[in-house]
Amino acid sequence: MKARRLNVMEALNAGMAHELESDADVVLMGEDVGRAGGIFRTTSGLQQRFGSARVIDTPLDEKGIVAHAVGMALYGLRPIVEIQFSGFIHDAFEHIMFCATRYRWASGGQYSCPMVIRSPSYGGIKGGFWHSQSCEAYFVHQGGIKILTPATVDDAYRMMIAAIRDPDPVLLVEPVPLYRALSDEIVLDGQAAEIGRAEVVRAGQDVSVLTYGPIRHQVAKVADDLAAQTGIDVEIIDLRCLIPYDIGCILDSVTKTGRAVIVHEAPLSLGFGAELAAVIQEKAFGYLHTPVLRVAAPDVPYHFSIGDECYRPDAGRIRIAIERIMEFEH
Amino acid sequence: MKARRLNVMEALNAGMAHELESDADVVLMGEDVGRAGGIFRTTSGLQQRFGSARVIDTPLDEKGIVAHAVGMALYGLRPIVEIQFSGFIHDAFEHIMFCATRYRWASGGQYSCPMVIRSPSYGGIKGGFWHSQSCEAYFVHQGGIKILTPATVDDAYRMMIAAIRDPDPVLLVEPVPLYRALSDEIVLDGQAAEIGRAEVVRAGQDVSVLTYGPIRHQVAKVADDLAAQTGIDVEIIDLRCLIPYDIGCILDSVTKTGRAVIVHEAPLSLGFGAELAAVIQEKAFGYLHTPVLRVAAPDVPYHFSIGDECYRPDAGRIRIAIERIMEFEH
Amino acid sequence: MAGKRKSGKKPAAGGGRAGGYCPLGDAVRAGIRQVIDAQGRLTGDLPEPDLDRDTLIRLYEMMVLVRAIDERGWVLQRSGRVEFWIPHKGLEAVHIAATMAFARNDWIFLGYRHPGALLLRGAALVQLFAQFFGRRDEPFKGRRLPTLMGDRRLNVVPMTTQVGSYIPHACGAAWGAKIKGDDTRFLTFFGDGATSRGEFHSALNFAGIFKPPVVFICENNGWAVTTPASAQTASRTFAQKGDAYAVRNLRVDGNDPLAVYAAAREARDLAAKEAPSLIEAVTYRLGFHTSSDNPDLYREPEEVEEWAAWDPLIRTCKYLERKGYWGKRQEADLWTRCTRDIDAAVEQAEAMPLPDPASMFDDTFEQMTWMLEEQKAALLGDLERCS
Amino acid sequence: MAGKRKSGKKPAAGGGRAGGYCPLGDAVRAGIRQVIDAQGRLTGDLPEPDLDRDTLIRLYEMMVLVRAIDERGWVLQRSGRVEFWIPHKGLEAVHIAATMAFARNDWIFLGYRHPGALLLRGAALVQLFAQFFGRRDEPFKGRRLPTLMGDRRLNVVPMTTQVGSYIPHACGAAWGAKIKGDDTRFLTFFGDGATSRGEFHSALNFAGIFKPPVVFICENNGWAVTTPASAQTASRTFAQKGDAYAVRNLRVDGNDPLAVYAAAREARDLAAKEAPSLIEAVTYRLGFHTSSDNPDLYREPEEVEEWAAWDPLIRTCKYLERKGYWGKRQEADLWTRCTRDIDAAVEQAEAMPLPDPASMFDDTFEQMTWMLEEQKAALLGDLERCS
Ligand SMILES: Cc1ncc(C[n+]2csc(CCOP(=O)(O)OP(=O)(O)O)c2C)c(N)n1
Ligand SMILES: Cc1ncc(C[n+]2csc(CCOP(=O)(O)OP(=O)(O)O)c2C)c(N)n1
Ligand SMILES: [Mg+2]
Ligand SMILES: [Mg+2]
Repeated sequence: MKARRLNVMEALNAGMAHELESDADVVLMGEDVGRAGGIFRTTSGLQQRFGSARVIDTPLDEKGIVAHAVGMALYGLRPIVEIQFSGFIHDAFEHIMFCATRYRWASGGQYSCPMVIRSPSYGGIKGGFWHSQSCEAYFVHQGGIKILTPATVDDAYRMMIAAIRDPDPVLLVEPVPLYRALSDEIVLDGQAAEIGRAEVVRAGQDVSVLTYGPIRHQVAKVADDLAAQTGIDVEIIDLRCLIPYDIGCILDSVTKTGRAVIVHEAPLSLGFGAELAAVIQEKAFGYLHTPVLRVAAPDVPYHFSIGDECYRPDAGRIRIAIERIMEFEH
Repeated sequence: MKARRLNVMEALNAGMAHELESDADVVLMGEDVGRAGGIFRTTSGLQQRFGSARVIDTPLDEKGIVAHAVGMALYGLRPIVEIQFSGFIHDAFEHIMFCATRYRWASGGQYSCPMVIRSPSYGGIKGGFWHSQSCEAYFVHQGGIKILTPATVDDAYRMMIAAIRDPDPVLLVEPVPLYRALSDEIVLDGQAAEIGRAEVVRAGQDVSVLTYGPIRHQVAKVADDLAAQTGIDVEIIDLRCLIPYDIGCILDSVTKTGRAVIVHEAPLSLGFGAELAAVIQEKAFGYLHTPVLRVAAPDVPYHFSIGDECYRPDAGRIRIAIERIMEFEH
Repeated sequence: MAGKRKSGKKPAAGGGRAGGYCPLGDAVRAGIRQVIDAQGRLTGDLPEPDLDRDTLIRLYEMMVLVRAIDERGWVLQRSGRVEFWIPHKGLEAVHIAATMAFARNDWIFLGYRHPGALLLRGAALVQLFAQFFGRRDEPFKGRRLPTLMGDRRLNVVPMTTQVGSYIPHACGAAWGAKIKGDDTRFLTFFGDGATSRGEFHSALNFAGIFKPPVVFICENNGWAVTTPASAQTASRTFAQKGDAYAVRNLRVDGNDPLAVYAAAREARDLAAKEAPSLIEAVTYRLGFHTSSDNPDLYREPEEVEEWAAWDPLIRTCKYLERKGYWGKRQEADLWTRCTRDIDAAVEQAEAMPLPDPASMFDDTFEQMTWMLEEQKAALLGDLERCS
Repeated sequence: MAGKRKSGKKPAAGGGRAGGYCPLGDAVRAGIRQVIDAQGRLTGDLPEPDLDRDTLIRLYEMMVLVRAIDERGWVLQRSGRVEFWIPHKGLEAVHIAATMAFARNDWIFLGYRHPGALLLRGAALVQLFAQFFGRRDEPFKGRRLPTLMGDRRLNVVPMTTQVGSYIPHACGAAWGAKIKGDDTRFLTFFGDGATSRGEFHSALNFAGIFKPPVVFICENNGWAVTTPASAQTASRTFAQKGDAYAVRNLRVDGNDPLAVYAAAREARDLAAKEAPSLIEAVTYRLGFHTSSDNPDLYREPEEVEEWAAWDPLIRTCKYLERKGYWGKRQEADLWTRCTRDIDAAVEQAEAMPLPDPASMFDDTFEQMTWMLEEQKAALLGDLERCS
């Protein structure tokens, strides 16, 4: 099979197309996803190809969309639902967290809800606080849902496939700022990503940076700069999955470097970094030379006119945290 | 003023009555709160006393209840809304987290939403997974709401008053299992609790146990037992407020004892303990003899027939954690 | 809600009101369709459905069994053997007759007052009681509150516990069947209170647009805990809410199993022809809301009395007697049998084991994550150490 | 939606359809109330409202100003000076006429296509442009997307951004005023798409029961992004949804400011008499959904053309001309004035400073918590160190 050059959006589209093609139970629904292919065009051409019974334009009702998908999933379909922006997912919170994730357990294993909730997330598109949200952390507590977040073309395609094939509900946290900005060669071979594996983006000896989402690319840049300018050797781990996260990979890295910085776009308090810091200090206590540090957005809404520049963690703040952890003295 | 003996429910009722009496802008609304005084009878007699225009029986619609209260608060009222069980709060998630908490900021400080959301929480009443939920952690991330949780008669009364008088939205996480089970003497003097202060329930030298909610009473029992049986001297802190939590009190304790165990009823992953552990290891790194440990419910739903016994953290598990942290070796 | 007292926001200050609580006596004026009256006589409104003797007897026997279960559940709860009880006295006709109107492989999404749906589909009594006792070997493995029933083998989906949240699940499942080209139809029951939730709105709106084969039955039993139906909405009826979504709708006498059967049957047929229906079944909760409730705080005894005269069991019994299908002997025998069967089921169910702590972790994901494995090991270790 | 093409789930495969898109030509049949026709002539349906010459001219001038703002906003966005733009071309009549029908101290909860509401209440043009440019010294301190406007000093509440979420806020605020015994009335605008959300259901249900002094205006502009109104619900009209809640309702021609004014005025008067209203204003979004949209993907040019013939500016202008209140000279002057005023506002607004990073932390709570103080200090320290 030949490699093709796709951007993230096209890779997501290809992943959906592959599954729509190979499994008649897969359906796709959401606001504007059909005829026009979604407001980002992530679903372009899919209704034309698979028909309006399977690629469905819905009313403007996030709760209704997810709740109906829950019913479809109970019946045996594998719905993919698009929430137009993750900022509008909250209306469906009950149905994601306390319906989709509960039917299996609450029915004694009789029913299940295999479904994918696509949640376009992250800042950097001058979207203001509703169109730049990173709200994945809300879905971690009581963890009945898998949470995947691709930050490469390969992951976009393969995580989409993995999410659709998974027998349980999956939240796919999509990187809006990378939709068109990032492209890469990929072979569209229908291979699913493995759920629960982190990726060591860069091996290093001095400090582990644990991150996920588009900001991974800023971290990589900082690491290269630091290596060139200061000799600090950063190991970068893209978590890729929050539930379940890859504890083995994290501990291998942190016990090696003795230092961990967590970077995410979501706000600090009870962001996913809190869980990671709590777990790392518990499981790797004896190995840590320094406390685990977190780089995150503050606990305030995403600012429209200066948020992309000052609210979202950036290379500067990531670098400062790494330098700080390297200079740490008891 | 003479002290009276009240249970927690009566103290909450007295707090509401005091504010309904002294501030004409205070209103109370929710399912069944009026004529019948709520399914727990926490609001008994209030409609009879303050009339059905101010103590309002609403339709069965948590989203509608909170959303209408948001509008009332914008207009200048101080609504108290009752969610019948915290398990039903999720439908109102968007309006609590992204409306009530956002109007002030999003309007550049022009509008505000002073309102109290009463969320009867915690397990121990054989309620199964919808009627035993501890879901306060969901409201911490992006922290635009204050979170108070009383576990004594005094706090029930005074936190209710503090919450109603606060100029911003407050989530009042009420201890259902203590409603009738705990009573105490109290002077109904209309004094509000101070928001943001923890309580040192028991001073000790060896290990700090940070907790909140009804389980504080089990922790106290364990501490007494341990003191008597093993000589381990436990310091207990009832956090009382999650946003803002009392960092001074926590750090004073942990830097003194060098050991911290966090105990809560909510599930482990991204429960409030995660944030505390992350912050403590960061701010008190040099003082810690051991990692911070967490005692929490597992990340599964609250089981009906064995949940009160095996799911909810109990004295046994709390004691084991304390013993473990005292025995910790690098 | 026409014909009912408007207790709404300002409840009538107790007593004095003779009658006017129950609209079934004036059903035509209230737009409520009926087959039989309080005495089991044909009213001439809806035609008598074409049901044979055995079926009618089965219908009645099930209603009695369900009543007997309620009585027993109540006693078990009051004596502390069952933790919690949700009564269904007076509500037997709606769910039993509607279930009979559907095929065995049609799906039902039910509430918490509908044991007859399971029993009609073949669930053993002991299975129900095992659920009430929270025992290990019932479909939900003891995980859920008593009376939250269901069983996949019987195509009965367990309730979500949040009132009304499952309405769009039922609608979505029906839509799924339509997409798959299956012939399955779907039935869901929910209360008057449930119509206030956004889920009702979502489901009816989607149903109007996508036309899945679903029948919504709003069991208007007069109350949502302490809130009268008249305070739940200002709409004259619950049925007419269907108009807002172009969903076919009607009101039936929910204490008349023949009317419910006729309406449900017709709706089931239409469902396959792209016409979902909303049926408001006007009935009355004769019992408490739950075992934690105290109706004295919010309703008049006269109201309960007036409705008790329309008890679906009495009406159905009289109808059968009129037809010569039933008599005093059968009635006595039936109650004896029910009592005996329930005795046996209770004894057997109560003796069953409780679930293991380890089982709390099962059925979270198809394959447990390491996170839960670790939490499970830690918890079991702690429990071990404590014991 | 009567009279509109049923593109719904299966959109008509492009082209060929001559006419039939715009129901305003056949308003009576569609139950749409009108004062004037496309030529500005009285139709004889609704009576001509009693508005004096100055008021009518003010109405028209505001419509033109708002149109000119839209044109400028578009250009500013396309040239990268404004980040984002939500057009309101074609929608001037609804919000401007309705705002005029309400008193200055009545509250308005608006959407994102309603600059006229603020301008009528006295906001300076430069304030609006400062908001579009995200500048520090506008009411929201640069925090919000362009066109999400509001100003407490003018009793105009800013939109929540989630479509429809503010409908119950408006209803709740009105209820609050009723409880306080104030005479304030409330007006809210939302789209056809917004009616699908649970918030619409909640608000209408509460409004029917508690009767707050609120007027709901559903601005049915034919589309919710790429979704036609005919696919939003199967209901024949949006207005009739009010019946499900016993809320008074009607449809008006949303491109006829006189009809909107008359309906809004009457509704405002009734609101104080315990009758909230739902008004469906049938109109059309002539522009893109937002600057990120591409209507070629989902709608026919013929549809836009047909609606353009009903442009509210043209109709109003013709009406004024007929009355002898307006002529070519005034028209040219007005546009010149608008352009000049906008030029000045743009220049002034663009020169204003952006917000300080520190200001992100303001207005979270009345008193900032230590948590935010600490995060602020850390962030400012980092920014300092980076610069
Ligand atoms: C979302 C939600 N809110 C509140 C409750 C608590 N609750 C349980 S039953 C009930 C009343 C339901 O009334 P209705 O829908 O009429 O059904 P009925 O109990 O009368 O059968 C309430 C408020 C709940 N279970 N779910
Ligand atoms: C809850 C929510 N879901 C989705 C969106 C994204 N969105 C913005 S405008 C819009 C369409 C709104 O349609 P309508 O209510 O008819 O208003 P119009 O844009 O036509 O004025 C959508 C889907 C949103 N802002 N909020
Ligand atoms: Mg009911
Ligand atoms: Mg629209």
